[in-house]
Amino acid sequence: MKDLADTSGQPPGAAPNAPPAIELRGISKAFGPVQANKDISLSVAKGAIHGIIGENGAGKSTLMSILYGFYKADRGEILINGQVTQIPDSQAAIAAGIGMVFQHFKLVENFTVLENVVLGAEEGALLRTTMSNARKHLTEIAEEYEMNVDPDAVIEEIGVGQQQRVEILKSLYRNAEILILDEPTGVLTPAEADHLFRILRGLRDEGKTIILITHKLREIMDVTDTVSVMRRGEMTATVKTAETSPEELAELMVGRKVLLRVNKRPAQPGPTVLKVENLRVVDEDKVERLKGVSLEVRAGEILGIAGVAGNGQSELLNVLGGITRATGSVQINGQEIDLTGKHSDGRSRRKRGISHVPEDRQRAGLIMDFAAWENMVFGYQWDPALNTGWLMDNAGIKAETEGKMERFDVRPPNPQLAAKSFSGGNQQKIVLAREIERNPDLLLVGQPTRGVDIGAIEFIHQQIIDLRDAGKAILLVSVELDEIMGLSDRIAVMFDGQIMGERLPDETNEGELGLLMAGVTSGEGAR
Amino acid sequence: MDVMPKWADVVLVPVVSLLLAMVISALVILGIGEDPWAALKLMVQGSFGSTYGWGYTLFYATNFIFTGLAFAVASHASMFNIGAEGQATLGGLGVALVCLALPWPHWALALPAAMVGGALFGAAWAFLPAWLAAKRGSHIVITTIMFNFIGAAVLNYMLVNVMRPAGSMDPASAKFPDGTNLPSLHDILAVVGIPFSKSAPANLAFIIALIACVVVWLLIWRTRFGFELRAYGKSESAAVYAGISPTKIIVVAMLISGGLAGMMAVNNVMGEAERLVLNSVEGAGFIGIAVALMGRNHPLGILLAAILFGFLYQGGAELALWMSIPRELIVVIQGLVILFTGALDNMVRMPIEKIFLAIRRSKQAAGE
Amino acid sequence: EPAIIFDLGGKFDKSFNESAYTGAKRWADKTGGTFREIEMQSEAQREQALRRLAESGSNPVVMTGFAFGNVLAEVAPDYPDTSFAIIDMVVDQPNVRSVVFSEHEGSYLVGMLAANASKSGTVGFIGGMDIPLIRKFACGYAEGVKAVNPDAKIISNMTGTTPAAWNDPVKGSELTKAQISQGADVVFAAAGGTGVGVLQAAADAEILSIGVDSNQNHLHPGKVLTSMVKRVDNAVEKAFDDGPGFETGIVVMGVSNQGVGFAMDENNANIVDANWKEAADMAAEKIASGELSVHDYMADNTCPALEF
Amino acid sequence: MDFSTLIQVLDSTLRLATPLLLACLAGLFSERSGIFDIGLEAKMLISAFFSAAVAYTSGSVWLGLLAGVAASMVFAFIHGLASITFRGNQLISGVALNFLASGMTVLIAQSWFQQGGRTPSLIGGARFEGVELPFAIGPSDAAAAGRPLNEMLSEAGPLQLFYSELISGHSILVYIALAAVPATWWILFRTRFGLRLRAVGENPAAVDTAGISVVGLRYAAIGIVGILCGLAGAYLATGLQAGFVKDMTAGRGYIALAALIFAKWRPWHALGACLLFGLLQALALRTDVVETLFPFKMPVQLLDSLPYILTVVILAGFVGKAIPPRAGGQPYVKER
Ligand SMILES: Nc1ncnc2c1ncn2[C@@H]1O[C@H](COP(=O)(O)OP(=O)(O)OP(=O)(O)O)[C@@H](O)[C@H]1O
Ligand SMILES: Nc1ncnc2c1ncn2[C@@H]1O[C@H](COP(=O)(O)OP(=O)(O)OP(=O)(O)O)[C@@H](O)[C@H]1O
Ligand SMILES: [Mg+2]
Ligand SMILES: [Mg+2]
Repeated sequence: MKDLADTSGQPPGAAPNAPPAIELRGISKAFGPVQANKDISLSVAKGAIHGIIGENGAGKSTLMSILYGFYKADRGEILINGQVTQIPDSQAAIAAGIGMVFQHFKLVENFTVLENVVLGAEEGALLRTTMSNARKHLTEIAEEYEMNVDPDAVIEEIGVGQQQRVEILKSLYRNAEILILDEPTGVLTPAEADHLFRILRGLRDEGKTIILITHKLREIMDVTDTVSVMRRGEMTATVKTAETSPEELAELMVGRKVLLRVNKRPAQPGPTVLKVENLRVVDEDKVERLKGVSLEVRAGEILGIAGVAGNGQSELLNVLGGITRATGSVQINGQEIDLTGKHSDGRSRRKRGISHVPEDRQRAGLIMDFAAWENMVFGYQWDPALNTGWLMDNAGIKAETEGKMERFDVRPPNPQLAAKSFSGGNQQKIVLAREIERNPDLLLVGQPTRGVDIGAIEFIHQQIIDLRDAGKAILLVSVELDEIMGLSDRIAVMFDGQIMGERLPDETNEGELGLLMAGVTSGEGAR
Repeated sequence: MDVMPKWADVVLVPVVSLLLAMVISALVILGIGEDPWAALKLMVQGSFGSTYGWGYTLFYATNFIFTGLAFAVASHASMFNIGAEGQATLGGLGVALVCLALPWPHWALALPAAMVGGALFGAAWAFLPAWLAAKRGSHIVITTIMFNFIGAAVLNYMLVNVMRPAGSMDPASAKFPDGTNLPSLHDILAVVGIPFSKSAPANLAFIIALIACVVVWLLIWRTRFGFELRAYGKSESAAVYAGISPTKIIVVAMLISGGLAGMMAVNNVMGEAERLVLNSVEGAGFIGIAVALMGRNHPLGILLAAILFGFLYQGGAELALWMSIPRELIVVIQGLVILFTGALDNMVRMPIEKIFLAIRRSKQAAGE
Repeated sequence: EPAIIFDLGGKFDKSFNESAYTGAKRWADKTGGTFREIEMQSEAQREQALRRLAESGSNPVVMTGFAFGNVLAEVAPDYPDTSFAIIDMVVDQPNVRSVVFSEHEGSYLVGMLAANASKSGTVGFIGGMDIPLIRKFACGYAEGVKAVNPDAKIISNMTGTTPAAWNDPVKGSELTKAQISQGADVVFAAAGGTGVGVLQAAADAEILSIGVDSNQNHLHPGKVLTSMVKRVDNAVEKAFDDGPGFETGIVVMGVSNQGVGFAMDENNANIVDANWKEAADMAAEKIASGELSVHDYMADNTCPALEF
Repeated sequence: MDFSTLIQVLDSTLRLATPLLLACLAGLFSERSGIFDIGLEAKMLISAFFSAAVAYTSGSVWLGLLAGVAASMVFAFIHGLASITFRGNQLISGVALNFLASGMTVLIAQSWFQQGGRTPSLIGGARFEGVELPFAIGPSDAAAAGRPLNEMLSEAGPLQLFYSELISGHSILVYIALAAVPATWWILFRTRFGLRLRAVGENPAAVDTAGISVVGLRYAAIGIVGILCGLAGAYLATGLQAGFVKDMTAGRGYIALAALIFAKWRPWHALGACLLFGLLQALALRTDVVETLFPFKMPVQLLDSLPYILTVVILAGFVGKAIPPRAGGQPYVKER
C-alpha cells in the first residue's frame, strides 16, 4: 500500500487524540473465484467525511458491506472507536452505531415510509406503540435535517430522491454515528446532490463520521476530508483531499497516467442518416420519459448526448434500438421507421442498418451463459448469411468469431468461452465487435466504457472514431462528460426527457454543460 | 468464471445426488423390514433380465422421454411447465379421437394422423397457460397445475358421457380399429431376426421417441428458433434488446412442449392400451420433470434418465409382485430422486465446488 | 400356483375385494398352498398385471371386477393354457370362467329388512360408481323395500362416475349425512371402500346401515342392520379349488345357490327382529324356487321401483 | 331447495372448507415470507397418516394430532432446508415432497397395519367428535329425550336449526380453523413478527440490512406452515373421517393454493375463498341440490373443476390482478 499521507491527520470536527471511528485491518473477501477484497486496511477519523473511489468492481461496495455486517470477511478485523468489534450481521453493525445507504436501496417497495423506518427497530412485539412513537420521532429528525418525507407515503410511489432520504432517515432513526453512503449521487440531479452534501456536512459538524463512495472526482474534491482509492480489490492509497488533485486520484485509480484526450481528425459530415422528430415515450407508470425529442445525426459524425443518468437518454437509445415503443417520427436515410407495432423491434432496426451497443452489456448486450461465438451473432441470428437452410452455420460462425476476436483484441481469444468468463472490458469488446463489424449506417452506443479499464477505453474510443471516419453516423450516450467532450462532434444535453440545447465541443466547457444538465438554459444562468 | 469443470456439473453432481437418493431409498426399504439388496437384484432382474422386462422398461421410458423432452423444451425458455400431465391426458384424447374417427386401413396411415392429433391436443392444452403467461403475466406453474386438474375433468367427462360405448360400464373409449395397432418391438425386431418378447408393450413409439430426441436436439442447439429460445431463457432483457419477441418464444415453446407431451399418447394409448382409459398418463407428466432435471435438459441425458425411470417403474412393479413391497416404493424413490437431483442440488454442489476451488487454489499457489 | 388380482380400492376395502381375498385366504389355509396377488393402482396397469401373472406361470388367474372385461378379452387368447376367472363380468373366451351374481335378489332381501327396521319410512341407498351393475343393486333393494312398505320413500345417490367412486369415504359420509337429513334412518351402501364412510356416518348419527359384499356387521356392532353378502369368496375359493383347466363358461350365483344373501351374526342379532328375518327367509325361498322374481335392472336397463 | 337443505349444504361446506382453510393459511404464511409451497398437499397427507396411525395405536386423538403436526413439521423443515438453506428450486422441492408423502404414507401404513395402505378405522377417543355448543340441540339432548336427533331438529325453529346444525356440532378443529383467520390477520398486520414476515417476502435484502435474520424469519414461517398443515391433515383423518386412506387429501393442497391466489394472499379473503371452494365441493356431493339450482344438467366434472377454472381467471387478471409477494419463489442469495 502506498501511503501518501499521514491518515491520522485531524479533520475539522474531531477531538484531538481520539481513536479513529473506524479501523479496518487486513480485510479479505472472496466470492468463489473472485477476490473482491485483498488484505485491506483503512482508518477513518471520527467526525470526518471520508471518500472512497475506484473503478467498477474494485471492491468498494464489498468492503463497506463487510463493515455493515452484510457480508462476512474471510479474514481481518474491525475496530470501532478503537475497540475490536465483531460484526457478524447487520444487527451488530447497527448496535455499533453504523448506518449504511446501499447503492441499490434496501426498501420494501409496498410498505410506507414509516413501516420501512421501524422495520427491525421496533420497540416491542406489538406494533401499536412503536408506530405512534416512531411517527413523532421521525418527524423530529426530518425537521432537524430538512429531509421532509410523508411518513404514510408508499415507497414505490415516491421518487428516488425521496427514497434515498428514507434510507438516510432509517440510519438516523437508529442513532447511527457512522454513516456509509454507497454512490448516493448516481440517481440524483445536481441540485438534489447539493442538498445531500449540505446535509452530510451538517452531520459531520455534529461529530458524525461519514464514508462516501463515489465515482465522481468532483464530489470527492468538494465534500471529503480524506480519500481512499481502491483498485482491483486492493486499497492503493489514502490521502488528504486538500493535498491531492483529480489528476492524481485518477492515476491512483487506474494505476498509470491517464490520457483523457482522444486523437481525432475533424469530422466530415455527410448527408443526414438519422432524423428524429418530436419523440415521446410514456412508461408503464404513465410517466412521460421523453417529452418531444428532436435531433439529427449525419453520416461521418458523432453526436454525443450528455446528461445525468435517468433523464431520458436510456429511453432514447431504447426507442431507436427498437426496445421501447414511442410516438413521433424517426427517419433513417430519409425513410420512416415504425415506432409501434410488429416491426418496432430490435430485429427490424438491425435490418434497417442500425446497430446498438446497449448501456448494460450484461443485462442486454450479451447472454452471459452463451459462448463467445454465440454472442458474436446474438441479434443477427436470423441473417441468412449465418444460416444454411434450417440450421445455423455454427462452424462458419465460430470461424468468423475468431477473426473478430483477434481484430478487437478480445482476451482470451477463445470463441468457446462463456461471456461471463470474460472481464468487463473484454465483454464490451465482444459487443462492439459484433455491432461495428456489421458495418451499420447508424451506430447507437450507450456508456461504451462503463466499468472498463483505461487501456480498453482507449481502444474502444479508437474503434468508434474509425467507424465515424468510415462515414457512419454515431449516436453516443454517456454520463461521463469527459468521454462526451472527447469523442463528440456535436453535443446535445438532455434533461428531464428533453434536449436542453446543442453545443460544439470546442465552443463549450464542462461548466456550461453542467448547467444544461441541471436544466438551466443559458438564458437564465450561464456565466 | 465457472468453478467446476463441465463434466463435474453434468455428470458428477447428478450421479452423487442419485446415489444419495438411492441410499435413502435403501434405508426406507430396510425400514419396512425388507432387504434392499434383494430388492435391487429383483428390480434389475425384472426390468433388464429378459426381453419381457426390457419391453416394459422401454415402454415406460418412451413415456418419460416424451414428457422429459416436453419439460426440457419449456425449461430452456425458462418456463416451468408442470402441466405435461394434463397435456399428455389431452394428447390421449386427441389420439383416441383420431383413431376412432376413421376405419384406418393401416397403421402407417393412422400413425402420422394420431401423432398430429395427440400433439395438437397437447399443444392446445398448453396454449392458454402460455398465452396468459406471455400476455398477462400469469404464473405458468400455477396455471399449468390448474390445467392438469381441468384436463383430468375433461377426460373424465368425455369418457363417461361421450366416448363410452353403449352398454359398457367401464369409463373407457371403444377399442381402436385394428388398422391403428402399432407394431410392437417384437414385430420390429423380428424383421432383423432378433427375438423379443411378444407380450411386452414396447412399440414403434419408442423409435419415434428416439427421433424426437434428435429433433429436439437439432431444434434447441442448431436452429435459429432454438438459439432465440435459449437466449430468451437465459436473459429476457437481452432477448428484447435483440428483437426476440418474448410472446412468440413463450407461446411457441409451450406449444412445442405441450405437443411433445401430447405425443406421448401415441405410446401408451395407441401403442399399448389401444383404447383410451382414465388416468392413462399415470403420473408420467410429473416424472418428466425428474427426467429432465436429471438429464440436465439435454436429449441425451433425458434418454438415459428416462431409461433409469423406466427401470424404476418396471422394477417397482416386479417388487410389488414378488416381494411384499407396495408399488408405492417407486413413488418414494421418484420423490427422493427429484428432491436430491432437483431441490437439494446445492447440497451436493456446494461441497463439490469447494473441493474444486481448493484444488484450483492449491494449483495456483504451486504455480506461482 | 393360482393368482388373484384385486381391482382399484384394494384388497382391504372391507367389501368387494376383501371378500375375494377372504376366499383366496381360505383356500390357502385349507390346502396349505400359496397364491400370488396384485392390487391395481391405476386403470392403465390392468393389462400388465394380467400378462405378468400369466407369463410367470400362474394358473388359474382370478380377477375381481367388471373393469377387467375388455383387457381379459384381449389377453386370454394369448395364453390359451391359462385358466382365467373374472367376477362380475362376462367374457366370452374358451379359457375364461365368468362369475356373475344376482345382486338384485340379495338386495331385495336386505331391502325388506330395511323397510321393516325403518321408523321414518324413508330409507337410503348409496351406490359407488354409477353403472348398470350398481343400479341393479339399487333396483332390487327398492323392490324389497316396497314389498314391505309400499309407501316407503327411497333416496338414492351414486358416489361418482369413475372407479374413484369405489374409494371415497369422505363423499360417502357426506352423502349419508345428506340422506339422514332427508329423513333416512336406514342406509344401504353398495359402494366398495366408500361404504366405510357411509357406515361410519350412519353409526355416528345413530341410525342403521347395511353393508355390502363382505359381512360388514362387525364394523359397528349393533349399528349395522345387516350386510348384503355377495359370496365372491366362494367364487374365488372354488376357482382355486378347481385349479388349472377348470370348467369355463358363465356361472350365475344367486339366492338359490347361496351366491348372495343377507348376513346374520352376533353383531346384529339384537337389532333384527325375528319376524323380519322370517319374512326375508321366506322371500329367499320363494326366489330360489322361482315363485318370486325380482326385476334385474341389467336385463332391460329399467327399474319399476326406483327412478334414477 | 328448502331451508334445512340449505343448512345441510352449508354445514357440509364448513366441514369441507376447514382443511382448505388451514392449508390456505399455511400457504399464506409461507408465501408471505417469500417461499412458494406447492407441497401443502404433502404435509397434509403425511399428517393425516400419522395422526390416524398414532391415534389408533394410542387410542388418543390428541396424541394423534401431535404426531400429525410433528410429521408435517418434518416435511416443512425439509422444504425449508431445500429452499432456504440450500437455495434450491422451491417448486421442485414441493413436487418432490408431494411424491414422497404420497408413497411414504402407503408404504409405512402397509408395513405397520397390513391393510393395503390404510389405517384401521378409528373409534371412540381416537377421533375428534363434534363439539356441542351450549343451547344447541345435539346428540346429548336426543339421548336425554330418548328421541331421534333428526326428529327433534326437524321440529326446531329456523334459528335453532341454524345454530344447532350449522354452528354447533363440529369438531374442535373446525373452530380452530375459523379462529385462525383473525389470528393470522392480527399477527400479520399488528405485530412486529408480521411486519417482518411481510417484509421478508417482499424484499429480503431490506430485512437483512435491518439486522434481522432472513433465514430465521423464513424458518419461523415454515414452522407455522408445519403446524397449520398438520392440523389440516389431522382434521381430514381424525375429524372428517375415521382413519387414513391413501391419497386422502385428494388435491386439497392444490385447491388451497388456488384459494390463496383467489384471496390475493389476504387472511379474510382466504376465508371467503375457502368457503366458496368448500361450497363447490359440497355441491358436487349433492347433485340433487345442483339439479334444483340449475335449469340444465350441470356436469359434476364442471363443478369439480370450478375452483381451478376460477383460479385461472383470477390469474389472468381479468378479475383484479393477483400480485404475489415480490420475493416469492426465489431463494435469497447474497453471494453468488
Ligand atoms: N454478491 C456477490 N457475489 C459474488 N461476487 C460479487 C458479489 N458482489 C460483488 N461481487 C464481485 O466482487 C467484485 C467487487 O464488487 P463490488 O460490488 O464490491 O465493486 P464496487 O467497487 O462496488 O463496484 P461498482 O463501482 O460497480 O459498484 C466484483 O468482481 C463483483 O463481481
Ligand atoms: N461475478 C463474477 N462471477 C464470476 N467471475 C467473475 C465475476 N466478476 C468477475 N469475474 C471474473 O474475474 C475476472 C476479472 O474481472 P473484472 O471484471 O474485475 O476484470 P477487470 O480487471 O476489471 O478487467 P476489465 O478492465 O477488462 O474490466 C474475470 O476473468 C471475470 O471472469
Ligand atoms: Mg459498488
Ligand atoms: Mg472490470
